[in-house]
This record gives sequence, structure tokens and C-alpha cells, in this order.
Amino acid sequence: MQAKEIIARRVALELKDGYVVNLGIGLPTLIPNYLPSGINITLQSENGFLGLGPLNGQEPLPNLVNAGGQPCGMVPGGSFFDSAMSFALIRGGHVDATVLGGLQVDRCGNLANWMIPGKMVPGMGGAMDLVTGARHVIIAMEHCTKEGNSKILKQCSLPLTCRSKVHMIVTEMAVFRVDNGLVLEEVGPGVSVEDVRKCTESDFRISTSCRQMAI
Amino acid sequence: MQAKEIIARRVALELKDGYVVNLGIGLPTLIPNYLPSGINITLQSENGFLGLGPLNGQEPLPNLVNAGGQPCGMVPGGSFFDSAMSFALIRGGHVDATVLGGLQVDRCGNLANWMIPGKMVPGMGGAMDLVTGARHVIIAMEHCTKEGNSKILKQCSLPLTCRSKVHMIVTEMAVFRVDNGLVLEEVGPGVSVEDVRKCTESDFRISTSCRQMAI
Amino acid sequence: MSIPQKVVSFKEAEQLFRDGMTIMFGGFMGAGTPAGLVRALLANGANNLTMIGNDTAFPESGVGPLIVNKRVRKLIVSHIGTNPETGRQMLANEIEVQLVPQGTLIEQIRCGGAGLGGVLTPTGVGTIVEEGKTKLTFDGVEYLVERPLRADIAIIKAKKADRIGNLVYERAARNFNPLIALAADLVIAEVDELVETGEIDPDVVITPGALVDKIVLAGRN
Amino acid sequence: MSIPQKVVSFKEAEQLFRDGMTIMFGGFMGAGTPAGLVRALLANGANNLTMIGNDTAFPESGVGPLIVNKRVRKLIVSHIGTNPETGRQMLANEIEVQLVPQGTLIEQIRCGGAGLGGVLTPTGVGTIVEEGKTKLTFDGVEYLVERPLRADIAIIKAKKADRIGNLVYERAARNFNPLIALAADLVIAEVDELVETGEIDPDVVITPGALVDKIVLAGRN
Repeated sequence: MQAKEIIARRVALELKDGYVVNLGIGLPTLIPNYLPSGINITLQSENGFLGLGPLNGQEPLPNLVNAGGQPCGMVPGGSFFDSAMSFALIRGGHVDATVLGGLQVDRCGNLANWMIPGKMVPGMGGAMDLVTGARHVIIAMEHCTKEGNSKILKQCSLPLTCRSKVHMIVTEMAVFRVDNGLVLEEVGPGVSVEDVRKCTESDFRISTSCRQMAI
Repeated sequence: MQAKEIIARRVALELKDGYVVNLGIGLPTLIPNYLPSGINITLQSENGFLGLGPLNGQEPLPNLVNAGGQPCGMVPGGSFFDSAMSFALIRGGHVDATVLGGLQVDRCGNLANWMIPGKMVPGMGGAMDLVTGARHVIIAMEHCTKEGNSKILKQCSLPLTCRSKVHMIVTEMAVFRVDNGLVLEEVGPGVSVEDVRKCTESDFRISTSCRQMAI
Repeated sequence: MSIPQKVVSFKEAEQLFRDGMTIMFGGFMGAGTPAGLVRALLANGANNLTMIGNDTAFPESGVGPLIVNKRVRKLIVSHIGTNPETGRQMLANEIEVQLVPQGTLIEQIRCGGAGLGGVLTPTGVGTIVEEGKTKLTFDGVEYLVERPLRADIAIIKAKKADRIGNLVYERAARNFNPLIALAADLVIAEVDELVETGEIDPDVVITPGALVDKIVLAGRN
Repeated sequence: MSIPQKVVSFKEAEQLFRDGMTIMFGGFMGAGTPAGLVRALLANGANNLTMIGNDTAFPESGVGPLIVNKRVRKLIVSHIGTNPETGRQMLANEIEVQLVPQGTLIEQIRCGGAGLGGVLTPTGVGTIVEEGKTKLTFDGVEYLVERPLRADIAIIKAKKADRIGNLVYERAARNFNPLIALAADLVIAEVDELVETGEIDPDVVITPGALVDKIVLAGRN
């Protein structure tokens, strides 16, 4: 299984029936494909709607786009609103979970995912509000950079997206809960705790119930 | 002509074509009857709509009511919105003029119209926002109390609705502009400047163009 | 797949109220107040309520009957002038009334629902409304810092709902309803009409179903 | 009686833009941005613009062409990642870019339009977003005081207008449009369809006509 699929499958298990969920662009958009049967979630899109769905082969509509500007579909019972309402939902705790990518996460639950100074400055978009307001903040990312460096650090070195807002980190190697530092809850398929240690710059505790991901 | 009609007729002349206007309950609601021909205004109702109109013999609808809770009509092109939008319009300067009654007004443009401590405490409703946000604040009231006391004072003694927000006072006896104190611009039908002085506790200047109300 | 069963009877809704709760209500002089839920609150017997909304309407409409029946300990409203019983109880110190400018009150509710810590408003500066509040001055203009309001339960009146709780309102009955839907832990909507999910055009929904927990049908039991 | 003539041609609308103006624009990755008014701005030649909106979309959509053609001196936006030319100009110091969290940006615009002096938001606390801002703490929670934004002109895209300017939007093209309609001295709406006054149900109007000064019909000259 590819890293991305492992991550998407594992995050899908965190989403409870009835959740309102906002998924960041990229990897997180794969998650709905892996929801267990019986689990129904409503997707919120920060450009202003509830009920985001797949295109499912329908003809794209120019004004029906996701937060990445790409054509999407909508499920029955969806609703559209302006950006002030969209972020009232996000900031006000009406979104049960958000799943975002990360450049760096640290053991304090700090996240950096919106800029690399002097190099890549896309902007924070809705990310800072999502991590501030969503009830569960899950960071879904590959464990290491393409160069093989750990993205899970003692302390983020890039400009922060938020301070102490991350609840959970899911990579292809590990699931960490943030609870006064990092707690290793699960390891990925074929991965040992020792493997995780080698690839993780931050220290972490090991949960007494630490186990293999059940995906 | 009765005092109320004089006041309503005179205020009507202040409203310019195209104005968005919010009228307080009571006397101000008479004003639209006296608009000069060619002058079209849009009435804003703080309970959440633009395009308030007279009932004109139509059957009252339970959910089409003015800010006093009384059945009303609506003109073509009206629109309904929630209270946050209603007060965004009011506070944000999107209402060109508001006409409200007053218990007391003073020479600093202070207004008291929402409570008499220990006696009558209806609440300020939307009045404090209206006087703060509307571009022209006109107080329309009888010159004296039923007991014959001046309502135009050196200094309001009742709890204020606002500080220094009143632009104009229209009574059956006088029109005052508030401009570093009160300036008498017009006197009512059959009223002399001396009459106004006798009935007005506050001092005032007399405009060089002071004249009889042309109603 | 599970569709939450949001539609309940008034009897079931009645069980949700408790003594001492803070309840936000929609409505302006009674228009847009859920009369059936007010009756349910009366029937339930809940006491010592804190009520937050625009006004106490008239003795027989809006939340007026709750005042008349002395169920309310504290009111946060902008206007009580049309319900003489509210004024009487206030002057007799039987009820605590906090009078708030209407535009400030709706922003405080919006803040409570939108995760904001407050707004800066020029309304009320130089009046007794400013007492005890933080004041900030920017560019020579004074503002009051007005803090968020939230409630345990919001009771809403809408014209129509679909089964997942998307709501549309009629005419001037909208007023506070869409804002209180954001600012309470539990949101109950009383509606005149219930339609199937998907029957309301997504562009005209005012309150998204995700905010609505329970739906009761006006005129039913 | 006089009905204001709000419907104008793109040529007439073009005359309203000036060098150095601050312009708010609707749209999210181009959806809901008035393409005809962006072309009018290009044709007009106005320069040194300050643009306020969500993002700079792509080089060929949204306000992207204004960036590519170097008409913009300053940007206040939440995202520039999909338009490489914006990033290039920023890193080369050819354009000033103020990046603002999206939820904060829309509240700043709302404050500018609603007569509020600002909002208190927890978003951005502990990040570089807080630099230079007033901070307040209530009940142990830190908030940034975010101040209002306004513009000289707002350019809006709507689906439909009536002759007095009541607007409705389509799907996700609503986004910033209804808020910028409150926050500019002059509001120009580009619409796909124009109907007679009274043809839009007053309950579904999103932007009241009183906020709209000029209307242009998309696809016309």
C-alpha cells in the first residue's frame, strides 16, 4: 500500500458518523474514499458550502468548485453561504474535524504548513482558522520530507500556522496523539517502534495500548 | 394644523430622493404621507427588511410586520435579512437618515429617549445603533412636555441614548440645526423667535437665514 | 448509512429543558418566535431561566407568557416596552433585566456562534451602556468591546425545514433566528412545513442543517 | 418619481476606476470574480491599485490578469499559491503582499461595512499574524484585535439582479461578494441576468439593492 493510501485509510477511521468535516487540499481529499460503511459525514468547503461531494461523472458546473478551485459535486441537502458564514462555522466550533497537511509539526502541537520564507509563500488561506476552530485537528502527512528529514520535530522552525492546536498526527509510519508531548498510539504496516524513533526528531512517549494500525 | 402634522410635514422636506430611511415608531411613521412628489425613499425596518410600505387595505400577513410589531406592507423590490445584516446596514452608514422621537435633546446634540429611571424603562431597542450609524439623525418631537416643560435643554438629565449624534431637531415650533450648539433655522406657523425662546431651556443662535417653515 | 432522526414531537422536545438554563429565542415582537416551543417550555415547568433575545413581545405573544408565568430569572434583551408585566417585575426587583442595544446584542450572539472573542462597536459610547466595559480608541474613535453570548438551547421559528434541518424563513420572521442557531449547544427549530432532504434549493437555505439538532412541526403534538 | 438608472455599459463602468484606488473583489479561485469588470479595469489602464479579496486565482482567471499586467501595488489576500506570478513579484519586491487568515479577512471586511471598529479573534495568536496588533485576554484566552477594511470600489459577480440592484448568487460563487457589497464607497455588480424589479422573491435576495450602485450585464458591451 502506498504511503498516501495508508494515511487516508487511517484518518478515515477517526471520523465519526454525523461529523461535519473540512478536508485540506491534496492528500486529505482522498479520505472519503475509505470511510467505513455506516459512517456518513458532511463535508464543509471553506469557499462557502456544506455538502461537498464527488463529481461522479457529472458535467462540471463553473460555480460548483471546491476550495482548491476544482470542479466538484454536491450531495442532496447541501447549502451555500457567504465566507463570513463559512468561517463562523469553522471558527465557531461547528466543524467537528479538520484534516490538513503539514510541513512540520512539533511535540507541543504546533503546526507549520503555510510558508517557507523566501521560497514558497502560498498564504494561509483558511488553515489558521480551521486549526483554531475545528473540534479535532488532525494532521495527515508523510512522515519525512523527500530528502528523508523528519517532519515531526521538537520545535517547528518554519513560521507557525497555530500554537498548540494539533490533536493528532497520522503518517504512514505512525499515529501520534498530542497530550503534553507526543504519544505514539499506533505504528504503520510493517513498521516497528524503533523505525518510528529513527525517523522522528521529536521524543515521544509510547502508549500502553500501542498497536499496529488496523486499516 | 396639529403639532404632529406640522412636524411630519417639515421632516418630510429633509428626505432626499433615493434616501434609505429608518423611521422610529409613533410620530415619525406619519412622514411618508407628506413626501413631495418626485421624492422616492426606501424605508428600512430594523426587524430585518428594506422596502417597508403601507398596508393599503391588503390583508395583513402574520410575518410582515414593522419594528413596532404592527402589520405592514412591502413595496416591489423589497428584501428581507437577519438582524445582524439589518444592523450592519444601520451601523455601517447605509441608512441615509433616521427620524426618532425624543424625551430630551440638548445643545450638544445629546439625545435621551429610552428610559425614565424608576418609572418607564422600555429599553433602547435599535435607537442607539440608529443614532450612531445613520448619516442624518433627525429628532422629531413636540417642543414641550405635556406639563409644558421644554424638551430642548442645556443638558439632558435623563440617561443618554447617544452623545453628540443629533444633526437636527424638528418641533411644531422650530427647526434647529446642531452645529457647536443649536442654531434656529426656522420657526413654526404663527410662531415668533421670542415664542421659541420662551419655550426652550437651552440657549441657541439664530441663523442669518432664519425663516418661517415652508410647509 | 445513518440519517439522524431530527424530527421529534413537542413532548420529546419538552424533555430537553431544565431549570436554570440559558435559552436564546428568535423573534421580534413575537414574529419569528416559536409559539409551540414556548408552550412546551411552559408545560415542562422549567424555572429560573435566563432568556436572551430581542424583546419580551406582548403578554400573550412571543416569550411574553414565560414572563407572565414568572419562569424567567434574568433577561438579556433590547426592548421590554410592549410587555408591561416585564417592566412591573423589573421595577419590583423580581426579574433581572439587562438592556442591550439591538445591534450590539445581535453581534454578541454572532460572536458567541462564530468563535470570536467580541466586537468593537461605537454604539453606546457616552451612555450607561459603556459601564464596566473595556474601551479601545483607534484613530480618535472610541469603541466598546462587547463580549460574546451563548446559550444552552436556542429555540427557532422557521417557515420550512428539510429532514436534515436546512431552514428557510418567511419575511420579517427571520430576525434573530439564523444567528441564535450558531450560538447554542442545542438548537430546536419549530417549522410550519417539513419537506424531504434535497427539496430546498441549496442557494436559498438560510440556516444549514448541520446547525439544527431537533425539528418540531408547528401545530402537531 | 425617479428610478435610479443603475444599469450601465462596461464602457461607462470603466470610467469609474482611477490610479491608486483600493478595490475589493469577490471570488474564490476565480469563481465569483466578475471577469468583465476585471477586463474593464485592464482596459481602463488604472495602475498602482490596492486589491483586497480572497486570492489571486490563476494567471488567466480571477484577478490574475491584473497581477500579470502589473497593475497592482499592494495585495491584501489570504492565498496566492495558485498564481505563480504573484509569488514571483512578491519575492522580487515588485508587489506588497499582506497575507491574512481567510476568516480574519472576511471579518475585517464585514467590520468595514458594518460600522464596527474591529473584532477579537483567536486566529493567528502565537504566529507572525499577531505582529503589531493589539492583544486582549478574556477568561484566559488571548485574542487579536483585527481592524476594519474598506475600499473605494467593490466589484461583484452575481447570478441575477433586478433593476434596483437586488442580487442573488449561484452556488460557491457567493463567497466574499455579499460582504464587500457593504464595505466600499461604490459597488458595481456584474450579473448574468437582469430581471424587472419585483421579480426576485424578497426572501431569497442576498444583497439588497440599496447597496448596489451600478450594474453591468456580463457578456455585453
